[in-house]
Amino acid sequence: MDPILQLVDVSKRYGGVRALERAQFACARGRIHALLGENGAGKSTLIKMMAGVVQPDEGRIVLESTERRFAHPQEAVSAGIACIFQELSLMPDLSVADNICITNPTKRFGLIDRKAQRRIAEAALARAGAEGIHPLAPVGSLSLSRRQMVEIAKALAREPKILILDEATSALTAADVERVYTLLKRLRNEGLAIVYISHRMKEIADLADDCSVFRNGQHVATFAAGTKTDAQTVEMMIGRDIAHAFPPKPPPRPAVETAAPSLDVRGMSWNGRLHDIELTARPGEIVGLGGLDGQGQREFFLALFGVLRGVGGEVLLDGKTVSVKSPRMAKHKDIGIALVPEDRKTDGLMLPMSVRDNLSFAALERLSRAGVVIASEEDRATGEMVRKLSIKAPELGDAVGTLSGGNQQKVVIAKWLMNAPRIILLSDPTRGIDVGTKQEMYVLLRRLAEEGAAVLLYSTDYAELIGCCDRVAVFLDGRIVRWLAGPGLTEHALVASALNLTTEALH
Amino acid sequence: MSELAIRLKRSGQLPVIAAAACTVALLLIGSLYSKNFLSAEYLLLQLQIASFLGIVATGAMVVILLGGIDLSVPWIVTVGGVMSAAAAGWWGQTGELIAIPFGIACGCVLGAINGIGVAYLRVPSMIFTLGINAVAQGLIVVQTGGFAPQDRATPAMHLIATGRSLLGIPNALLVWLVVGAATMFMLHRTTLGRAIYAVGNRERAAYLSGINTRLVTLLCFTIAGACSAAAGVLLTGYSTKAYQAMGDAYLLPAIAAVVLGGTNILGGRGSYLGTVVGVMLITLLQSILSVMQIPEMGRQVTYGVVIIAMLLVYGRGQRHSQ
Amino acid sequence: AGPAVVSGPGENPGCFKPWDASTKYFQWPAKKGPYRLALANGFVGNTWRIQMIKMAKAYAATPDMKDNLKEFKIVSTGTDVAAQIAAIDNFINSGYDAIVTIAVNPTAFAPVIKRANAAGVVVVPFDNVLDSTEVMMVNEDQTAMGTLSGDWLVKNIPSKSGKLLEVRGVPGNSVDRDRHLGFRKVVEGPGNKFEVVEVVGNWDDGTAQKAVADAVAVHKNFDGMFVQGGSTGAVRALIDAKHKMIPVAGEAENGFRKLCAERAKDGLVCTSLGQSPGLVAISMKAAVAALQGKVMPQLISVPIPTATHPDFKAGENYFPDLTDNFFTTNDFPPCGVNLKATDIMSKDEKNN
Amino acid sequence: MPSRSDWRFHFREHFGAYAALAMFVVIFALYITKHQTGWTVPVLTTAANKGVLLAVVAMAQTLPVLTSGIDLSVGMVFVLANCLASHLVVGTPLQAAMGVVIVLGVGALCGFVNGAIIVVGRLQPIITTLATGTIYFGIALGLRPVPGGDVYAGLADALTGALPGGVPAMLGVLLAVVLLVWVPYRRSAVGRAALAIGSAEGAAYMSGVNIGRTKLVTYTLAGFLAAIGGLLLTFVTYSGEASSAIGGVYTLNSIAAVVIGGTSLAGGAGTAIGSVFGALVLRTIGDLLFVFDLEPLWQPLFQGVILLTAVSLGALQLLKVTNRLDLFK
Ligand SMILES: Nc1ncnc2c1ncn2[C@@H]1O[C@H](COP(=O)(O)OP(=O)(O)OP(=O)(O)O)[C@@H](O)[C@H]1O
Ligand SMILES: Nc1ncnc2c1ncn2[C@@H]1O[C@H](COP(=O)(O)OP(=O)(O)OP(=O)(O)O)[C@@H](O)[C@H]1O
Ligand SMILES: [Mg+2]
Ligand SMILES: [Mg+2]
Repeated sequence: MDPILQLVDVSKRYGGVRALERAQFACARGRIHALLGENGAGKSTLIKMMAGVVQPDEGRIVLESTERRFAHPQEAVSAGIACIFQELSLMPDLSVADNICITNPTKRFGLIDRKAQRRIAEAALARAGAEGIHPLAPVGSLSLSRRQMVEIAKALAREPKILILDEATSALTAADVERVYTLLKRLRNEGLAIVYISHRMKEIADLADDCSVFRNGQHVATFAAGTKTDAQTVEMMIGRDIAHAFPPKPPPRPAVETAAPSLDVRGMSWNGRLHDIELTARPGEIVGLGGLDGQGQREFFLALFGVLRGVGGEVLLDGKTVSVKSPRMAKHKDIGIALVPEDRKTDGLMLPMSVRDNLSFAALERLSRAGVVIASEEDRATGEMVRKLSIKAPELGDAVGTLSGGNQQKVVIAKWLMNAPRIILLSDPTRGIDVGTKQEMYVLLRRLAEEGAAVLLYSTDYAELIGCCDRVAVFLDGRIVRWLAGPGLTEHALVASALNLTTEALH
Repeated sequence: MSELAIRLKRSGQLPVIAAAACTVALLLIGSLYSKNFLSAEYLLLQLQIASFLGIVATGAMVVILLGGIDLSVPWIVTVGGVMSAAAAGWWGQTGELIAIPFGIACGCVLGAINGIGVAYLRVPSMIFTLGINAVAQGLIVVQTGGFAPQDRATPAMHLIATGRSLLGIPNALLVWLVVGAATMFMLHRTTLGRAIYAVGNRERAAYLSGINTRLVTLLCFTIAGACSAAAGVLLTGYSTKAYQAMGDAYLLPAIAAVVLGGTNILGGRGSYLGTVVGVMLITLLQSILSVMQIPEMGRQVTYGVVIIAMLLVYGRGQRHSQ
Repeated sequence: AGPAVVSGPGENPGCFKPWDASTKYFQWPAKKGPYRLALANGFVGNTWRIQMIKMAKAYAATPDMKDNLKEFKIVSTGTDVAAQIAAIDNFINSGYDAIVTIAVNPTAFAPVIKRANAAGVVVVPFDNVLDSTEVMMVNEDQTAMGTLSGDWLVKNIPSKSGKLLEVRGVPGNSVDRDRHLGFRKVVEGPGNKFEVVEVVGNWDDGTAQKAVADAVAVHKNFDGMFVQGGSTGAVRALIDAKHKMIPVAGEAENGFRKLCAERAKDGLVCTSLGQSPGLVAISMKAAVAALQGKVMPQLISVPIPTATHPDFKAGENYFPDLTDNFFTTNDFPPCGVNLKATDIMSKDEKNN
Repeated sequence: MPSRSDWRFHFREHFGAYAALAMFVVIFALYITKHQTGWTVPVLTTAANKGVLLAVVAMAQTLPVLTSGIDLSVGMVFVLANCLASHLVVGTPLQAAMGVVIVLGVGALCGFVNGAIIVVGRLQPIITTLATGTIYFGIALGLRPVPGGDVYAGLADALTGALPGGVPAMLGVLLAVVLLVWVPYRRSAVGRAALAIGSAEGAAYMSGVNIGRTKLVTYTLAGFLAAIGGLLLTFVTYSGEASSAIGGVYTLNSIAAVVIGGTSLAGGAGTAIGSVFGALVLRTIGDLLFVFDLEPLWQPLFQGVILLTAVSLGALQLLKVTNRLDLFK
């Protein structure tokens, strides 16, 4: 089995940061090769090299036994390498067809041949199993999950020999994940070499033929899938052993059951997207929001947080009706709601600003007098948060954009904890976060609950809902279709209710 | 050497140092033409004149930090000048007392309308402020044409703009110092300052952090209006009279000064110190080119070339592969 | 069509004075009044223009004019030359009888004049006049203004040597060029050994003031100054810099004349001459005369209203109570244009 | 065979342009009905001569804006081309034709320099073009220290007159520019790449779009179009003038036209056709002064208020927003 693509002793530095250090990688036709490693291990950097987005400082890239240099993504594409990047590479204002054909435009008389382009786009969408997407729809109007399908179609339209997916399934709905699985397996059988990055161990187990583990920019090991246990793999990745993925749930306490709900939502509806939602959360509870992606969970959070206009129904906090009109009101100490948005890069953080500024930003009212920030107070409070959440940042004055994804995520959460919220809404907070960090996050959530907050957790990861939440509300089409709790909270039940299968169908 | 360059770049002070170096170089070149370019008198005069631009640039910077741009500077400057002088004419003794605050207040109002248009109507600032500029011009034409207000500066305005009280330091410079210090404090020490940078970086994230971003935007444009009008008041004092189009010469130099000072034209990043140095550089450049009698053509070309050359030194964006 | 070229003398030569001996004369076919007259102005954002527009309105309301006018319309199009051309075309298309105008760009009007002539419309440019002998125009002699200023300065600097400061107008403008050339011709003439330092004042008080302040700070001493516009600011700069008072040849702004009168005792001697907004009235009058079929000079020279030290008289050639930005000369008795300064720029709302 | 939903997407994409067209039709109808002579060839020709100049410059401005850039030098390139044309587009027909080619070439060169500084120097377009604009103006001033010059009259008369049938020739020129420059650009890979850059530059790079080349072509074409505008100005005025005021007015109005034409300054979506109508709207607003009897000193205020209203009309769409995050796009 000869490798089709080989990276030999490649290194890459960003300023003083060592992203990759004499790393090795090779993949072969007809196999799915998983790349594993914690956040910042260098996986994305490695594939960016393959895709011509970054150039190695040293080392060689060998494609089909010839040494190559890709100075520009275009060159990699023409060499048959198609890549789906972690940060999607779609143009939201352009149509789906334009996006799919942007790299290799079909031309007639020097101009774009729209008919041919549309044919290609439709074919690619069909191949990716996303026939439902209209080729003229602007990508920006699609849901995240649909967009990722477009991204996959876009890669397929280039007829690649090597297909690289960097956390390409992180935002897919369960149904789409299934389609992608089928697709990838078919492509493998057609002889493509596939490189696959995911932080979900289950996906790796389902798909991969080979695995390569990276740590701190270095290649640790490559082995055939199934030859190592999960525990062994994780240990290779993070250099330590994770005994329990999830912290233990407290036994159902009668006190908690009877405690007045701190949050009580009655008949919430909005704009035809949310219908008659009834939900309560008590202090000390972690309530999960399940269901397929895009069933109104985000809108529900936004409605609670005062972002949406024209929300119907009633919200009670500690028994009192409140009407939250803006995030500013939501964070006010009489209300005390915090929202950790799902897209930390655009919604959660000001990337070029310092870690300190980001941390204290939501709580500045508490750290200032008459509008003047009290520097000592700010230093104390941010320092405390950094310690409490063990945020790894070299300097608090550094731009938060230079932190790894996991640490950025912690900053988003920490910035809200500084406000001592009573109700914490988390929208898919562990997306793209490695197992080690995830576990820290779960412990943190549980601790927050124990300290008296009501936590609402929306997640696309069933294991997380099951492992973390006391109760789960399953959303479908803007409604809560089922509550699951205790022993009834199983993956099977989650999937079934997410697809609204009847109870009979479960058996 | 390169170690030093990297440290400079990281500290964010490179623009300040480069612009300062360029300023000194300009003075040295000027001194080849006439020794008097290095005289205290000339330099103090430049500082006095720079104060007018400096105050306009302060407002421009606040708006640019926010990710906007204020093109209504020319006629808000005029409004500030004309209305402050007019107040003195309308209300006699009382008018003289409130002339300055009244002129600035008029600028605030127009600035606030800018803010409403940008923040609440969400019209791009480049366009809305252009419209306000046209409206301000229309108002002034109606006002001077129809009501012939007084346009003489009050003695207080004259004193502030041209007097030299403390150790021969021009009063105008003192005014700029105060405005500058207040701005620096506002930007770096207050919640409003934080919010300005945050909105400039990513308004969406700032909003979701519970900031009333529209109010912040409104405030910034109001501050900018106030700065422009205050500069108009000073200019009125300097010329001892207010007149139409007195602000025309301030829009582009103010933007250039802010950008030369290292503020990102797209918002979110920049230090006030940079703006100060940028203002000095622009003022000196204009003055030296003028006194050296470079023909207009040469002055325009030099002006453009210096801006581009300076920015190539430190204002370059990142490569795509970064 | 267009006017017939005839021989002089023309109508009312006291008012419509031909530019020089070679000026030709025009005659349009007489039309019966009253007429539809339009003023196509460009920019409005300065006091001169506002004063001009108010004068035009006031003059149109005088008994003299009122009976001759069926309609008088004023449109200001801003600094865009194409917009102004379109405005004039529009007036032509709508059948106006005569159009007076200040050209944004004086060289740009050849095609419009062609269309006006074809339609039998009288177009009268004034102030910023065209480089053309095919159209009737009204102006003061810009080159002569430069020459007069130069002559006066030379006369007032006995040594005929030293440093002169010349504050120029808006670069790229023909008025700036003409005044500059007229001035230089004199001061660089034989017998004079002046060093001329030139700065750009843009006809703007603030810009001129800054430029002069800079020039004084660097050159220290000047022996005379010629300012095209923004003279008030230029003199302010001298005063602020505590420069010794010198002969200054400046424009006709009220503020400048106030300073001249006030500081004469300190040695500030001035001559003040300039372009009057009252030109508009003469142009309107000329347009009406032309429509009536009178013989008109092609280029009408309006005398340059001058006031020179020691003849500054309050209430006569300057007005302490009026704004500094006011342009002092408005009345032209030989033409029967007798609008009083105080009437035009007073606070009286009837005027607006 | 386009289905109904295809039309829906098409309409959504070009909504801004249609809105500008509607606004233009309304204002122009108002103008014509109030006009003393109304819908006649001279009136239309006058309007076209004035409107097309700005329309072409607005098209020039649209291209960089689509890439989420901006070109503050369009007005100055316009003036430079005007000054150059007043020197070169004279003499025999052949010489004049050569002159036209050179003028357009210089315009394209100015645009290319802008693009090169932006791409190679990695500077922000807004400040780059602000600076190069003053340089181009300086050169224009060198070419025409005072207004003057001439132009080949045959061509000028033909282009500023009316075609047989009464259609203003300038509209023909505009149509030609749209068909020969804009349409091919928009349909080419480069044009789409420009939109991709405006939509998400990083994503476009990752998708293998050649960013540098696209921007170079775009800015060059912007310079080229601005030079066409300057050339047309020369045909309207028969002369050249280096006026910074005119440069400034055209630059700012071109941006306003782009916005009224429905192109977002954030880039990524929009069309030059919308900008053309935006420009015509702006010009007709100016013409309203002519048909309404306004106090002369109130005219600037009137124009300012109408401009402000026109650019604020887009705010009506905000009423539909139910998710406040949509405000922050
Ligand atoms: N643009 C950049 N600038 C500076 N350093 C970078 C940049 N991108 C990556 N790095 C560095 O490269 C290292 C590897 O990053 P990379 O993105 O490859 O990690 P990863 O393995 O993909 O992590 P994740 O699982 O979170 O995606 C990081 O530790 C970081 O220090
Ligand atoms: N501009 C930068 N300068 C310096 N270091 C950076 C920069 N950008 C990223 N890094 C480094 O890259 C590492 C990971 O960055 P990266 O952006 O790949 O995050 P990530 O872990 O991949 O998160 P995610 O999976 O959510 O994308 C961090 O350790 C950080 O130090
Ligand atoms: Mg990664
Ligand atoms: Mg990464």
